Amino acid sequence: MSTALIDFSYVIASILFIFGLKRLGKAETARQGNLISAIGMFLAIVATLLSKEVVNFQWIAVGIVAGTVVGIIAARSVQMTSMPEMVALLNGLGGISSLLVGWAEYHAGHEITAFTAVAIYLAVLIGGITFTGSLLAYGKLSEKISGAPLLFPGQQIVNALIVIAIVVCGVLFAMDPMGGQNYFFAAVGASFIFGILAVAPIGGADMPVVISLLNSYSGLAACAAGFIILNNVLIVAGALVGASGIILTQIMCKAMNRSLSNVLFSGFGAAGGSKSAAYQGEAKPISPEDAFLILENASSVVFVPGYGMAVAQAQHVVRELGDLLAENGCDVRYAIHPVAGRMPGHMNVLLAEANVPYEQLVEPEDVNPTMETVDVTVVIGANDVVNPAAREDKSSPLYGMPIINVDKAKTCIVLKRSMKPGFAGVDNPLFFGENTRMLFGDAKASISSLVAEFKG
Amino acid sequence: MSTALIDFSYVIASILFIFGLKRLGKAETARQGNLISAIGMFLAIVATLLSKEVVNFQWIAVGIVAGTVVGIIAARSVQMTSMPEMVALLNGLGGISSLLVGWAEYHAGHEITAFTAVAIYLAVLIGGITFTGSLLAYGKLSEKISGAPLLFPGQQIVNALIVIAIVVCGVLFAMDPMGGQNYFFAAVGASFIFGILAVAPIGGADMPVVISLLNSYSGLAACAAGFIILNNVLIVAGALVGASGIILTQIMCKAMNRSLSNVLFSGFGAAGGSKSAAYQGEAKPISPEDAFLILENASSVVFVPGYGMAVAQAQHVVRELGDLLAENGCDVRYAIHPVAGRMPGHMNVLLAEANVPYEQLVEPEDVNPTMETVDVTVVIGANDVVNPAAREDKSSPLYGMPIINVDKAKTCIVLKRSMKPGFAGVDNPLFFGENTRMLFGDAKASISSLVAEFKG
Amino acid sequence: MRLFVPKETSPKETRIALIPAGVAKLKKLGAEIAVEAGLGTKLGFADSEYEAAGATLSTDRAAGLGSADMVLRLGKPGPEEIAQLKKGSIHVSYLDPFFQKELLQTFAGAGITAIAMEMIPRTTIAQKMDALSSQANLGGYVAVVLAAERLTKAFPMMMTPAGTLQPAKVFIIGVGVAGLQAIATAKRLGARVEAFDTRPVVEEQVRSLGAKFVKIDLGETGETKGGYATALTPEQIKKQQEGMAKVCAGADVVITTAQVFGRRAPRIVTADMVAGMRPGSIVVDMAVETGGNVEGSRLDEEVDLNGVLVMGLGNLPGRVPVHASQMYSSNITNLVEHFWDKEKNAFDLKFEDEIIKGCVVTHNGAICHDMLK
Amino acid sequence: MRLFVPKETSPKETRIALIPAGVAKLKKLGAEIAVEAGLGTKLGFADSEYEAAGATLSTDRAAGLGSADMVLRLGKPGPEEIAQLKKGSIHVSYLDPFFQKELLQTFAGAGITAIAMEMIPRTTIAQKMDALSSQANLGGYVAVVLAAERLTKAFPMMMTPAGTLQPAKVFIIGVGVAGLQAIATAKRLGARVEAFDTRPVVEEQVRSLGAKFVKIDLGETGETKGGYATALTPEQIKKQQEGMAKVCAGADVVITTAQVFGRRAPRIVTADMVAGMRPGSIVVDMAVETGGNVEGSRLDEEVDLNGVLVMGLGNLPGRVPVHASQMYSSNITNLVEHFWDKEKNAFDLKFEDEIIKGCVVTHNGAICHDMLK
Amino acid sequence: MGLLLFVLVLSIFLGFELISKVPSQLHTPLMSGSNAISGITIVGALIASGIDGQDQLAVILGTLAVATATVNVVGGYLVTDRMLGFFKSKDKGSK
Amino acid sequence: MGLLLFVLVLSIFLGFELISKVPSQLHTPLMSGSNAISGITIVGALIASGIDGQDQLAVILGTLAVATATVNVVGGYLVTDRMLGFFKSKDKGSK
Ligand SMILES: NC(=O)c1ccc[n+]([C@@H]2O[C@H](COP(=O)([O-])OP(=O)(O)OC[C@H]3O[C@@H](n4cnc5c(N)ncnc54)[C@H](OP(=O)(O)O)[C@@H]3O)[C@@H](O)[C@H]2O)c1
Ligand SMILES: NC(=O)c1ccc[n+]([C@@H]2O[C@H](COP(=O)([O-])OP(=O)(O)OC[C@H]3O[C@@H](n4cnc5c(N)ncnc54)[C@H](OP(=O)(O)O)[C@@H]3O)[C@@H](O)[C@H]2O)c1
Ligand SMILES: NC(=O)c1ccc[n+]([C@@H]2O[C@H](COP(=O)([O-])OP(=O)(O)OC[C@H]3O[C@@H](n4cnc5c(N)ncnc54)[C@H](O)[C@@H]3O)[C@@H](O)[C@H]2O)c1
Ligand SMILES: NC(=O)c1ccc[n+]([C@@H]2O[C@H](COP(=O)([O-])OP(=O)(O)OC[C@H]3O[C@@H](n4cnc5c(N)ncnc54)[C@H](O)[C@@H]3O)[C@@H](O)[C@H]2O)c1
Repeated sequence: MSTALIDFSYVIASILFIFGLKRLGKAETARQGNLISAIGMFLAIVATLLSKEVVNFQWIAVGIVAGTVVGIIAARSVQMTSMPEMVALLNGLGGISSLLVGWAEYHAGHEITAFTAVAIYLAVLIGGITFTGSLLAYGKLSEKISGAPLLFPGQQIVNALIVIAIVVCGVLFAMDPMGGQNYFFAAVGASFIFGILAVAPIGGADMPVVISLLNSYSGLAACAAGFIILNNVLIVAGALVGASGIILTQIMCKAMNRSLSNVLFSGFGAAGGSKSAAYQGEAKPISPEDAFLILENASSVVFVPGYGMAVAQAQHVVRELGDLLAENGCDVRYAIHPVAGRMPGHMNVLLAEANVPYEQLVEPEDVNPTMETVDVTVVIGANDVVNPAAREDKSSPLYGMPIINVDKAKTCIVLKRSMKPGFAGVDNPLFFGENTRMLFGDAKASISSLVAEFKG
Repeated sequence: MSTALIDFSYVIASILFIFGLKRLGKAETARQGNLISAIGMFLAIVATLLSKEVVNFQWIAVGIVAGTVVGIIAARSVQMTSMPEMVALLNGLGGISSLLVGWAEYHAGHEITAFTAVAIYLAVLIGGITFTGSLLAYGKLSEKISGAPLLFPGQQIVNALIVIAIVVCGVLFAMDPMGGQNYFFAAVGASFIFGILAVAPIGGADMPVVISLLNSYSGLAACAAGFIILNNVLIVAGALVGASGIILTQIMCKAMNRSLSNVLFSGFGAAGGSKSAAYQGEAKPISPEDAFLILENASSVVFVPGYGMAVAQAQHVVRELGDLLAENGCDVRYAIHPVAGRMPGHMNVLLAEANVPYEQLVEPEDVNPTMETVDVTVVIGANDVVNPAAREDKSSPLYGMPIINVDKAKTCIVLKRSMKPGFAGVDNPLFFGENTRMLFGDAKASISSLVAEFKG
Repeated sequence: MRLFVPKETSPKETRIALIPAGVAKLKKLGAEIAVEAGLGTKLGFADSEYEAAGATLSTDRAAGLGSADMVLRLGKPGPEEIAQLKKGSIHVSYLDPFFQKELLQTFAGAGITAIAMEMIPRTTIAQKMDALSSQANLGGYVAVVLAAERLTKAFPMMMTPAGTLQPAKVFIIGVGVAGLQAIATAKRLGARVEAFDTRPVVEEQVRSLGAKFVKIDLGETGETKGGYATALTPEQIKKQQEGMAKVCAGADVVITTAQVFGRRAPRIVTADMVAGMRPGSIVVDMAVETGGNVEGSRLDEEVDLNGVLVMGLGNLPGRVPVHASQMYSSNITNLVEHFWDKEKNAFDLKFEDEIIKGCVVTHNGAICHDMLK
Repeated sequence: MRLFVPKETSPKETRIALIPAGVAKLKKLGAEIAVEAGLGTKLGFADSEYEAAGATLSTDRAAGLGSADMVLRLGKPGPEEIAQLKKGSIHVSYLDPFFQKELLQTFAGAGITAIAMEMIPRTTIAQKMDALSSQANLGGYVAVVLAAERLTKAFPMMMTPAGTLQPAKVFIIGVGVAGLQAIATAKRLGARVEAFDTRPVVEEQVRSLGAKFVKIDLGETGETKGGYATALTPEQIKKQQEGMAKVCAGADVVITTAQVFGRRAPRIVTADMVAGMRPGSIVVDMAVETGGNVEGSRLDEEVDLNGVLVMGLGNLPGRVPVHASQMYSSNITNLVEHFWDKEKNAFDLKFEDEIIKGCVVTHNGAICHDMLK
Repeated sequence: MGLLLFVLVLSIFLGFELISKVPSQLHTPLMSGSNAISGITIVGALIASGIDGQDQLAVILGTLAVATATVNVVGGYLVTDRMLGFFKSKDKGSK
Repeated sequence: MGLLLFVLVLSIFLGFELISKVPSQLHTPLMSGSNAISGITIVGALIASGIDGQDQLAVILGTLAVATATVNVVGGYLVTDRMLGFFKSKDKGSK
């Protein structure tokens, strides 16, 4: 096959990957997207096999047959519930493959420029981290290894030392690739260790995010491999996976109400200490987009309307959001505090106007005992009636009034326009809560942005 | 400046263009986007001037100074209302510039491969079409030339002949670039003529769409020029403009309730004859996305609710959409037909529930006389009360009942689930109307998709 | 053509047949209109307003009736008044034709063309003249407001510091125009509304107002071509009653509107069912004028049956007389206008028209309507 | 501690102070409760229900009063009943303390600790015992339902084939709790609602119910720390009246709820303003019991002033007695519960508490409330 | 060549993705702004005009190309900026 | 080199644009599907393993690389497909 034809095949393969990825992100087209990207992969493989460089087929055949058999068996036998660990495992294999490609090219020993050397180094390094990191993630997820965060004293220092070592080795290696064999192997080792160290301190519950990040890394490794052999399709596909993987990771973090930097800089899952320090700090604002990700991921939501909902006349959009959440498989309730609003039954008038079914209205004493199992509470322009000071602070004028314990849910999103207090003029510690996020702005506008996110 | 540095500058310039374009598409960031893209352009120009190939500066200086002066004067002096024609003019200059680059490269007469020949041919061709097309568009818009569609008998045949000539010339030129000088100049001439012929039959009102399309073309011309001199930044920027220009054109078409193919294949603006033939054909469905584009562009909208709005319980989202339209600067009214629904005052109950202000409710006799000036009527699950047969068809059981003349507005969007008739069991010719688009589906779902489009 | 509008004779009638705005409309057609002096006084429409709109005032009722080519009124006339009418003239009013055969005979005998407002077909195009609809609509509203005024509880749900007030449960039986408006009004006031009707199409309409439809499986039921309910078999009625007794027992307010066109209203709520309701609850029988849906309801009375208040008040639309008159006036002028022949300057009895065919009950000295022969 | 709940003495009172659910709640605290036999009969609460909830029945009212450590009731007692009370006992009821100084003296003289339900502070935490709020809330609802029942028009807008019925215009003057609920109810029924109050914060609250606030520039106005309105200057009252006369003239229903804490209700709607209204329209004076906002309104009467119906019905919450009693009962039990000392098994008069400080009017033989001295 | 094709294809895809929903009042500015970008052909013009050893026609062609492209670029950016500035001040005014 | 950089940059931008709002139940399949794409490194493995004149280590490295990459690719696509198929049938079932 002529180079031009192969190039052309690679272009087509890349286009198929692009389409495939795009479609994978939408529920209706996801399966088709996967198929399209598979066709792209097939095309890329066939084109490569037909290229002039590839002349020895026996070992290729061995590798492909072995890989295919294992791949099919693994995919067939895996339980639906263990999919995430399966993905971790596969991802690790992708990483080691990139490492091997880098090694093989290094070993093949053509004249290696500094540029190629850097590429090799990166492919090996990222591949190695991906490999051991993914394996560990697999172990934690499948509970072959304890899912608990693993911490040891001086971990930060060790990590720092390894990073320094990696950088130094890299520089030395790039300056003299052929002579720098030792640096090369040192880097392989360091990457393995670093992969483990990076994942070890993270709890099992956060593994999906870690896998997604490692998946992005394995794309970057492939991309680096592409720079070694100067192959476009590798670069394109690798970069696509690398970039889209980062985005996906970010989305997943936000759905768990975590920040990406929290994940990127290790020691994250166990950083409980530093968090509580921020407790009485400032309120944490959130954007409607991020609030959407949290709600979209929730399986139980409680709305707590207050006077602000009335002022904003947000009842209709609230109902709309409630319906969308319910459609999304979420359990939705509206907790009405008896003094919410400015007249008895204020919330009832508005919610009845919006046709919220009476069955979905609950009183504080009924919802409070279940609050720990609620994923998200959405406080819509309520303030005094969700003030934890009424529960905890004996000096508060509200002390003793039963409130709705929105702060006890996994996440609490508070919609209001400012940090100003409510009718009773009392400050509200809820706003500074660890799990609280402030969605500032007019409640109607905020809710209707959330609705738009669900629709769009 | 080293080639690597120049390449790098080009990469940066391309990135700036990408960011710039993206930002230009959003109201809040548009101005900043323009600035970013201007910086990219400046960078690309400087890098080029510093490249080794460029050694003669005196004529460049002349060109740049002249161009800058003219550009500034033109930009300063143009009236706000004549912006579109200004853009047409500038676009034409861009086209001619690509043509000149192609010509110059051809004239420079290095050995020209078939590939380069094709690139030159395309640059010249597209540049030429863009040039004369844009000038004509300018003339029509500024009313220096009559805006009326210009048609002459046998136009289609002439067009076809020119296209054939262009293709034939192209093939012959590519086969023998150096000897094919005549074909080259023939192509230049043909492109000029074709540009004029393509735009002439289009009415003045459609000129913005035409300019947008020609803008996309001028991007492609730049892209072709990039292939002549094998310059990345030209290819990237040209392709970006070419592709995003097509999308923009499509958006503009949809906002006018026209199809892109209608624009792409000339003779369009005046194809009134063929349209009315389709009159009693089938109903034309529309997607929520496209309906949004129409509504977003409208400055006066009348909602006509009927029993279907009640069944769908869509009143709250309808109000929401109404509010969004109003915010968008649109005049919004709700026309209530006395027999709409299944009880007297049915629509009133629902709209009052959704807090639609009484002031926005109008009766048929008040809204009908103004119907010609309404951009869009949105029929929400109404049927009998908007049946034009009541006005026109003496044999209809509804004949004589005053209806709401939604069909007289510029565009009518009908929301219902199927083609089934309403309570009276009478078929409704409205659904087949020329300006009617059917938005099939549950009214609440459809409206709320529209709301999401506005928000997203 | 000379039109005359007499005052209503029934002391219970609070509505009137024509308001000044209607006079103006008829006047525009070219008709000559006389109204009996004092026609609208009790509703605040002074005689001077009628005059201003173009009517002549007549204090001599008999002369007015005798000289008119067309008489427009609301309630049916007594036989003595029919005798005063001009032969060949047209008389438009409610007539209750299925149960007033004698009156029809009198009309026929007097050679009067009688139009019964009840008989206007329920088609889309005839809506503007459909007084049954317009009045039933107001009746449905009034029924709920009356019930709310009498009930010892508030309708809406209120979650307050002094405990939660549960929303009142309202059960509407028979969901025609009146039933729909009753649903809408009760829903508005915040009640939890359930409704039942024998016609299956109604279910969607009930839901279109945000209320719940009570499903009772009755087997085959139907509606006539005109959209009216068909009568039920005795067995079906029993099933229905059993199913409904349960819903009634839980309701604070029951409103019945069930009618079958051309027959007496079906008896739906039995004494047993009433007995099964909570003390303090209310039953409004809107069909009381045609025989009543509720056992024990008495026309124009509010009966206390073991603590349950059974309201059999007639003429509910008459409790919002201003709006009811405005609508009836509009119906009747729309009718005149629809068939007015500008050339002849007269009401044109187009017997080929579905509406005329439907609503003219006597003509040329005979009862001419198919369903009444 | 022994609690006693006597029957209400006023013949106009339909409500009761305690329902069986309240008995059960008090019982749980450990209190001993006696109720006068027949307390809830008229509302459908049988004596047996009270017994089942844990109360003892007493047929001897005097003995009940005399032996109780705490008497819970709704209406204020006569002086003869105060004499029957045990010295040092606690008496909880409405007392109208600003205008019943003599009664307070009697209480003080008898050595009774009297708690006036009207004096419960309007703070967030005291809401559960705030009977003024709970009853005003129902009063606001009733006022609108009454007006709707009496009006000769329907409230909601209806665009029908028989013409468009314009929505009724309702104007609410004074937007406290009652006014807000009146707004909400009228809005629900589909009326076009406007409202006015002298306190500026109310504007937002009015809009939060979807109604329109009428702006009349009065210059400086205010509210007291407790959230009550301050009295207006004569000049301000005149300005206000001029502005309001215009709005009233266009209204179908005017409902006034204006109160100033501790004073007679301000006269807001003058005879002139009533005369300027359309015949057939209605004025509901909710402040009639404290002197009335409307000139010409008479307590417990519906007066026709030139075609305008001025309704001065007292005890509006008493027209939904079941819910009103449920809420009052809940308020009063919440009060007892809030200050119940489990150890001593007694009501604890914590004078350092803002609420007790606010609502106890006589103690230790003297009037002890600052505002009443 | 293969790489150039890659670049072309990727750019086109990117171009398609970049713009999705454009509010109608931005149609013209966006058109104008991207028109300015298409003035990138100036790079070609500069090279054509700046290389060594040209005859007179080449000079004319090159200079003309530079001049026209410059007008497109300079005019394009300025016009776009003016349009967008106009919107902004209008928005502010209305608030 | 310059061109490769272009390709890289454009691909990264495209990657960022391609995915925006992913419903939570698609998180895992999308991860898995893009993981399968990252198996593109198989192209490198094939070339490493298929070129002429290799010593034993090279053969081992190459074959291992091919095998692991193949598992990643084959397993990845199949697993993704299974997951997505599962959703579909569930959706249909509930309708
Ligand atoms: N129920 C009754 O009968 C009654 C009567 C009178 C008083 N009250 C008192 O009112 C209070 C009720 O508690 P609550 O939690 O409902 O209300 P709240 O404590 O008064 O708080 C309402 C909150 O809504 C926010 N808000 C206002 N407008 C908004 C808008 N357009 N969009 C978003 N947020 C908005 C305000 O914050 P921002 O300004 O920062 O937006 C405010 O903090 C209690 O203290 C109660 O005692 C009750
Ligand atoms: N006003 C009264 O008092 C009264 C009383 C009784 C009868 N009527 C009669 O009812 C008719 C009223 O006219 P109209 O235009 O309001 O209603 P209509 O002519 O009955 O048409 C309603 C349309 O709504 C559509 N629809 C139903 N459910 C829908 C949903 N969930 N989403 C979207 N579309 C939905 C239906 O089409 P699809 O099925 O294709 O969706 C239907 O064609 C008149 O003929 C009138 O005479 C009126
Ligand atoms: N074309 C139009 O615009 C228009 C306008 C108004 C009414 N209509 C139609 O006219 C028809 C009659 O309306 P109406 O309001 O005069 O009805 P109605 O007063 O004759 O009867 C009221 C309701 O009682 C129900 N009913 C009868 N027997 C019953 C039983 N045993 N149990 C329970 N329910 C029972 C009927 O089904 C009906 O819905 C309806 O179909 C309505 O849709 C049409
Ligand atoms: N904290 C809580 O939860 C809570 C609960 C209920 C009430 N409150 C507060 O208690 C206060 C009193 O409420 P209320 O319902 O008892 O009020 P109220 O019955 O004492 O007075 C009714 C209304 O009449 C108004 N008014 C007085 N003079 C007027 C005049 N000349 N013209 C027009 N309007 C006039 C007052 O401003 C008030 O709004 C309010 O501030 C209310 O917010 C607080």
